[in-house]
Amino acid sequence: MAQLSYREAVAYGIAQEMRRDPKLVMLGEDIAAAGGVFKTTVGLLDEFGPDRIKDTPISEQAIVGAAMGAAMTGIPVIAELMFSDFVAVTWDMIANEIAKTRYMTDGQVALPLVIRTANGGGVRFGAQHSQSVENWCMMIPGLKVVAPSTPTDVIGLMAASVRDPDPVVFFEHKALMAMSEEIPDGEIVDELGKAKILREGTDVTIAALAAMVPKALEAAERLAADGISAEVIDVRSLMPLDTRTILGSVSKTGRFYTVEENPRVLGWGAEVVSIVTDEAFWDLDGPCIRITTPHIPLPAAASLEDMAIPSVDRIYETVRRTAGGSA
Amino acid sequence: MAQLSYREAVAYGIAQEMRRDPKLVMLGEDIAAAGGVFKTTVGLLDEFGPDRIKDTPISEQAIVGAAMGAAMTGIPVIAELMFSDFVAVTWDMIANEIAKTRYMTDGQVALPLVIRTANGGGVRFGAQHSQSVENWCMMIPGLKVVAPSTPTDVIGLMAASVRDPDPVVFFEHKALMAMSEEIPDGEIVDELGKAKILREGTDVTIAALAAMVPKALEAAERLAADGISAEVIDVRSLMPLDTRTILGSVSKTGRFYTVEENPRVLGWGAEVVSIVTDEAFWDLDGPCIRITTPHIPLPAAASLEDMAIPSVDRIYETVRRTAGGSA
Amino acid sequence: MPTEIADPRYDYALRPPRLPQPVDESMASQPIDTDIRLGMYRKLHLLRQWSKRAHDLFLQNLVKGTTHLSLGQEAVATGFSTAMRPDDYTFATYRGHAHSLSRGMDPGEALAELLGRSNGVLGGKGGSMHLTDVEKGMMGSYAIIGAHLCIANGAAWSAQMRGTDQVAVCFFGDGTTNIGAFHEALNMAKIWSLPVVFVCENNLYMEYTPIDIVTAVPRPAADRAPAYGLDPIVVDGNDPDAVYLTAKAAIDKARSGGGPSLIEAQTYRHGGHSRADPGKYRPAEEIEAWKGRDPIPMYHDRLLTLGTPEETLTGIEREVAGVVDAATEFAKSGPEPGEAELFRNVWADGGAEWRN
Amino acid sequence: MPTEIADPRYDYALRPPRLPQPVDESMASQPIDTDIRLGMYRKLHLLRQWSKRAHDLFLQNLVKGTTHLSLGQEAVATGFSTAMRPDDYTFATYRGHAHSLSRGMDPGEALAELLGRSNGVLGGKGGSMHLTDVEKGMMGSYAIIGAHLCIANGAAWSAQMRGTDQVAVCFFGDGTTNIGAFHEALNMAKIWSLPVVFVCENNLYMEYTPIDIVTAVPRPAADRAPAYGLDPIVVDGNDPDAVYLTAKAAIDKARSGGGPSLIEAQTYRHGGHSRADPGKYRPAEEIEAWKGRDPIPMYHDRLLTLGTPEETLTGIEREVAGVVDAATEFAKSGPEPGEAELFRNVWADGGAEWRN
Ligand SMILES: Cc1ncc(C[n+]2csc(CCOP(=O)(O)OP(=O)(O)O)c2C)c(N)n1
Ligand SMILES: Cc1ncc(C[n+]2csc(CCOP(=O)(O)OP(=O)(O)O)c2C)c(N)n1
Ligand SMILES: [Mg+2]
Ligand SMILES: [Mg+2]
Repeated sequence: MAQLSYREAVAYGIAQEMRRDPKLVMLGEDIAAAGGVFKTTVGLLDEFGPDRIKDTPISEQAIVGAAMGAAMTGIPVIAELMFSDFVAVTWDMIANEIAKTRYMTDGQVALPLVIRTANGGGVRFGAQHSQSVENWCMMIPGLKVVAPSTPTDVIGLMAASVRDPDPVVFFEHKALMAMSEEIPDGEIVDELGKAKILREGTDVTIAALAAMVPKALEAAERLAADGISAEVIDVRSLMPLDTRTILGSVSKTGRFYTVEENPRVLGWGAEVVSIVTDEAFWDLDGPCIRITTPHIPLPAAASLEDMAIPSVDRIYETVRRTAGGSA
Repeated sequence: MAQLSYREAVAYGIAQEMRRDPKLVMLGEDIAAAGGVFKTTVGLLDEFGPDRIKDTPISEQAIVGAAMGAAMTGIPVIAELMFSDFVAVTWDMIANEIAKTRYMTDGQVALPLVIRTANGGGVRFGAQHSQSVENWCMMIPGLKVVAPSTPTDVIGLMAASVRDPDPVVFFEHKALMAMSEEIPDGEIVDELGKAKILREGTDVTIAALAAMVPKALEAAERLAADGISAEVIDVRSLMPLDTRTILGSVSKTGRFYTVEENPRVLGWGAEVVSIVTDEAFWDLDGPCIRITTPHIPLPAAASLEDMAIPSVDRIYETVRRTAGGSA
Repeated sequence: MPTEIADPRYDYALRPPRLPQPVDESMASQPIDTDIRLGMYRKLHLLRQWSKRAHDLFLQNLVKGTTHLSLGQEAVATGFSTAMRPDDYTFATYRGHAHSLSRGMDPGEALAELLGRSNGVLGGKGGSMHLTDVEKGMMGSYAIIGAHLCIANGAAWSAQMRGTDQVAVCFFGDGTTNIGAFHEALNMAKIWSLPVVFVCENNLYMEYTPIDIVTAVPRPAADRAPAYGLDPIVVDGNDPDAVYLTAKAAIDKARSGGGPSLIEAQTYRHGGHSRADPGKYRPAEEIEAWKGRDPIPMYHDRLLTLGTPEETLTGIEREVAGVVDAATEFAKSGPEPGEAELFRNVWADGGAEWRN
Repeated sequence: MPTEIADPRYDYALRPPRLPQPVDESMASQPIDTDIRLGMYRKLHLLRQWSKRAHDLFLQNLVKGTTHLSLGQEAVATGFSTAMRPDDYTFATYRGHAHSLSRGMDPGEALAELLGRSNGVLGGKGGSMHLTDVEKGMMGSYAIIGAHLCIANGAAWSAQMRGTDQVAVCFFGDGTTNIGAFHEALNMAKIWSLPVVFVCENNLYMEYTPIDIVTAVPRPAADRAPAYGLDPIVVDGNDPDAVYLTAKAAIDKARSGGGPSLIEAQTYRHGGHSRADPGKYRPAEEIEAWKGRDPIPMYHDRLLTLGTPEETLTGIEREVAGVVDAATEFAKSGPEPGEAELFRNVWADGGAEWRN
């Protein structure tokens, strides 16, 4: 057992996979000598050398394109995009090429690649360096999407993503980098498409992702003190989506909440809520409620950012106010 | 009154605005001499000359960037992106710059610009030239999004978009180009953010967009013959979203359907359904149902594309099957 | 609206024609094996006859959607594919039929794909703009400008890592040199010394717009080469021998670790940009002059001059005609794909499930 | 994991240093008005002292988020802004403080923005990376590499259409020359002959990576200029006079219809890339050498040599110190923005409503 931060878990998870598969390579800006701007790739250059850990120019299209071309010719690749906002600069490569090529070629082309990127806010970087863009990727058929909330999940889901034969967008959350926990010994391998019930409850179901997960758990703790028993689900994988776990929980509690960092309109919760209200309609005791960042660009000032992103207080109060009847 | 095709209505609507505002300019690939690949800009070069109708290189970032820079310095601009799939190539410019700049600068920068683009399938162009990407744009705070379904709406919404001081993404649908109707004389100016009830009904509400609108209407006709009275709403504007019209209709019918061409996951209907089930929960007589393209890239073959995109049959049968009880 | 104004700023057909270079007669004396030359003659014919057939089928409304033919540009695909090793990689654009066939894609499966049939090389799912045959080294046709230059880099990088000496050859048009991905790809190829050959088929037009109107330098590719530390290389794209020799030099260089090349092949498309385009924005004199530089009759003459009997050439033409007829039959007889195909191969597990 | 290996392929600090050019002494004799020179001296100091204060406030944990200082690079902003007309346009990157102040942005409002206060120039909503002051011609600081080159084109195009003779000047780093948008912007600027001046501040590093490792040509901007039909122009970015003269020439050319320029200003940042970076990936000798080419003492000496009395310079320094102190007070005293600001100005109607 070792104590590892989320930040360290990224390099740990990558190293585990690079040791396993000598073909696996990684490329990105400032990832080698500098160890990444979030220090998530520290040590990898030393262990795996400059041919497997490659610094690139500021050329996101070339980076992701190179990952695609290598992957389709037998080299599995991890590509880093420094901030998830930069997904936009190479969106054509991701949404139009990588996501569609297997289907368009009726299976001729396999794309075993992972696009890792630092997602989310809470660090006062402003509208162009703080976005939560998991919903951008979730909406594109052909992409898998994961967003771990703990160091152990980082390692396990990294392994699952690297080993998955399909392209995966892997969201590391900037606000979780310092979070630390004991991780198990030995190889850690998780599974895509599996949500996790982190806290059992009977009154309401709260589904959260990445940095919203610890907040949901804290809110659940406070709700418990008020006699509201909240089941908290870490969604973890937006694509594939573990609807079974979510629907199962809702059929038990009858009340469903999402906690989303992405801006409100067409956040990942919109899909989940649509599925829940379609398929668990008769189990619901009231409307599903999405607790999200408002539909605005993210502001830089600390006071504003803290108001924008769902807080423990907001989660607690929203559930308290609306689930009162069922408590 | 003149008979005008959807295709012709685009040029007609642009010309109306260019006559009104001598500052308004347009740029894009092959829009001038060639009149656009969809012939939606025919005649504009002749009337307004090469300084106002500008052919560009294949440089979508430069095109949209130039539109932004001109708009922020007092020149309203219409930028054409030939196919809406190419939105991806300049997504950074649209999602990260244009959408956020007014907010980030606390209102210092105004961006009166319209990005026009040919959206949607039904023309056997395959996965990279047939996408419905209205949901991509709808999810970005700071963008307005419209998608007209008739020639008259094309003209009126074009005027509204050009006159709007905020950036608007204007989706012209490829499959509707040949559709033709009588248009009223004189200036045609519509309003953003207004849905239209195209057919009144009492049993179910069907919300549709762009090329799905005529299909929804035809399905409603067939449902009527079966005794199911369907109210058909043309959503027209995804942002701002006319939730009042939709909620009003659902509170009357108790049954809600969307007909969407975008792939299923996080299609625009996910947002609308989430709102409806939240705010009209107690009015609903059953789950909301989204009739969408499956969550796959769009295939090229005619037989496959026809299966993928919602058809009149599919709409009719889905509503028939699920709304039976309330008929 | 006012009638058209005859102004070359408006009406590109009124601009001065851009005429082809004369044939470089010295090419005839280049030491190229007769077998190779006859192979190239056959390829030229295959690409030409197949494309004409595709056009016929379009006119018969059997090809839906869009098609982008390479009529007139066949010498580029012919010369390059002949210089490539079977395990080398080709990356092409939507105008990728010639490149696909030249790498050995089955003409019937290619045609069936255009017809949207399930016996198409992509089961009908990709269509005309996406022909791909990984087994033949045809790594795809890409329909959005720019991306595939970056992807070709990746294949070259992979070959470098795997130590296979494979080379990636990436074809694109003159208009493509103005997109951002071109710049990123060329820079990365050079700094990583990738075994990739970038081939700009300069046919003077990006769709309906003359390339010089939208490009800051006269030679869209060659004049950019130094910006990536590369030599400017221009070749007569209508001369199979010239293309073959230039291709061979660049591919050999890449294979032996010498890094990337950027080649501008000057050529012309006989028809319009895509199916419905009559190509009227081009000066008539220009079209005529370039049709006069058609690579096929030129090469026919060269082969005769070099001593190939006429009947050998006629034999090749007839054989190809048979292949194209058979391909047509194969394509027309294919069934339309159905629901099984629709949900096939979104994911590696063969299906389209995205939830449990 | 193994300990670090001392290999210059890995550890960039072990590479040979890239040293600055010696000062071009002939600049002292260039006919530049003393007023202009003194104005530049004041600007240098303002940018320097203000930035140092921003750094102090960061160390005091009052500046949250990130900041990118221009310490060492002040001569570029100084020379250009001095050559610009008040109604000309500036476009800058996240490293935009110097450019903002040099165009006349209020130092207090700029600092308040870094502190996330509602008296910030953007009400606290933009932050350090987005300083903008449209009234002063400071058209924005852009935090994602590349886009603003295209946007600057648009402003130049607009000036061309409006016939105002305004010029847009667009600043960016060496690393930015490798992104696609750079290529698209330069090409479009040239073909439309836009009144725009592109200024690459080549400080030898893109974040933590030496520029030459990731760039196919030695001079990232200058060696690309011919690819856009432009002349390669290189200027000593640490000499305010040299920058001013080069800027003036390019701006005059643009203003008089001569089209765009691309200028590479060679400079160096004294500190790290952004707030937390100690800049250790650079050879110590290199840092020392460039600190020895600090534009401020050099310019101080030049002004003395040219006859400005020491006390004039000291007076300027003191006056600027007062400005920076006042700015600090102003910034610190600003309230934190609240809910009203949060929902303000998403749309032109002043609000954030997206539904009825
Ligand atoms: C990013 C992008 N923009 C625009 C298009 C539309 N388009 C298709 S082909 C073409 C012209 C390409 O010209 P060129 O590169 O010269 O190739 P050619 O067609 O002449 O072979 C354009 C603009 C596209 N496919 N992708
Ligand atoms: C598209 C994009 N990729 C990566 C980054 C992250 N990033 C910010 S600054 C920077 C380095 C820029 O280097 P340069 O252009 O030389 O400017 P400098 O910081 O030296 O002024 C990088 C990679 C970004 N902001 N945008
Ligand atoms: Mg061309
Ligand atoms: Mg730099």
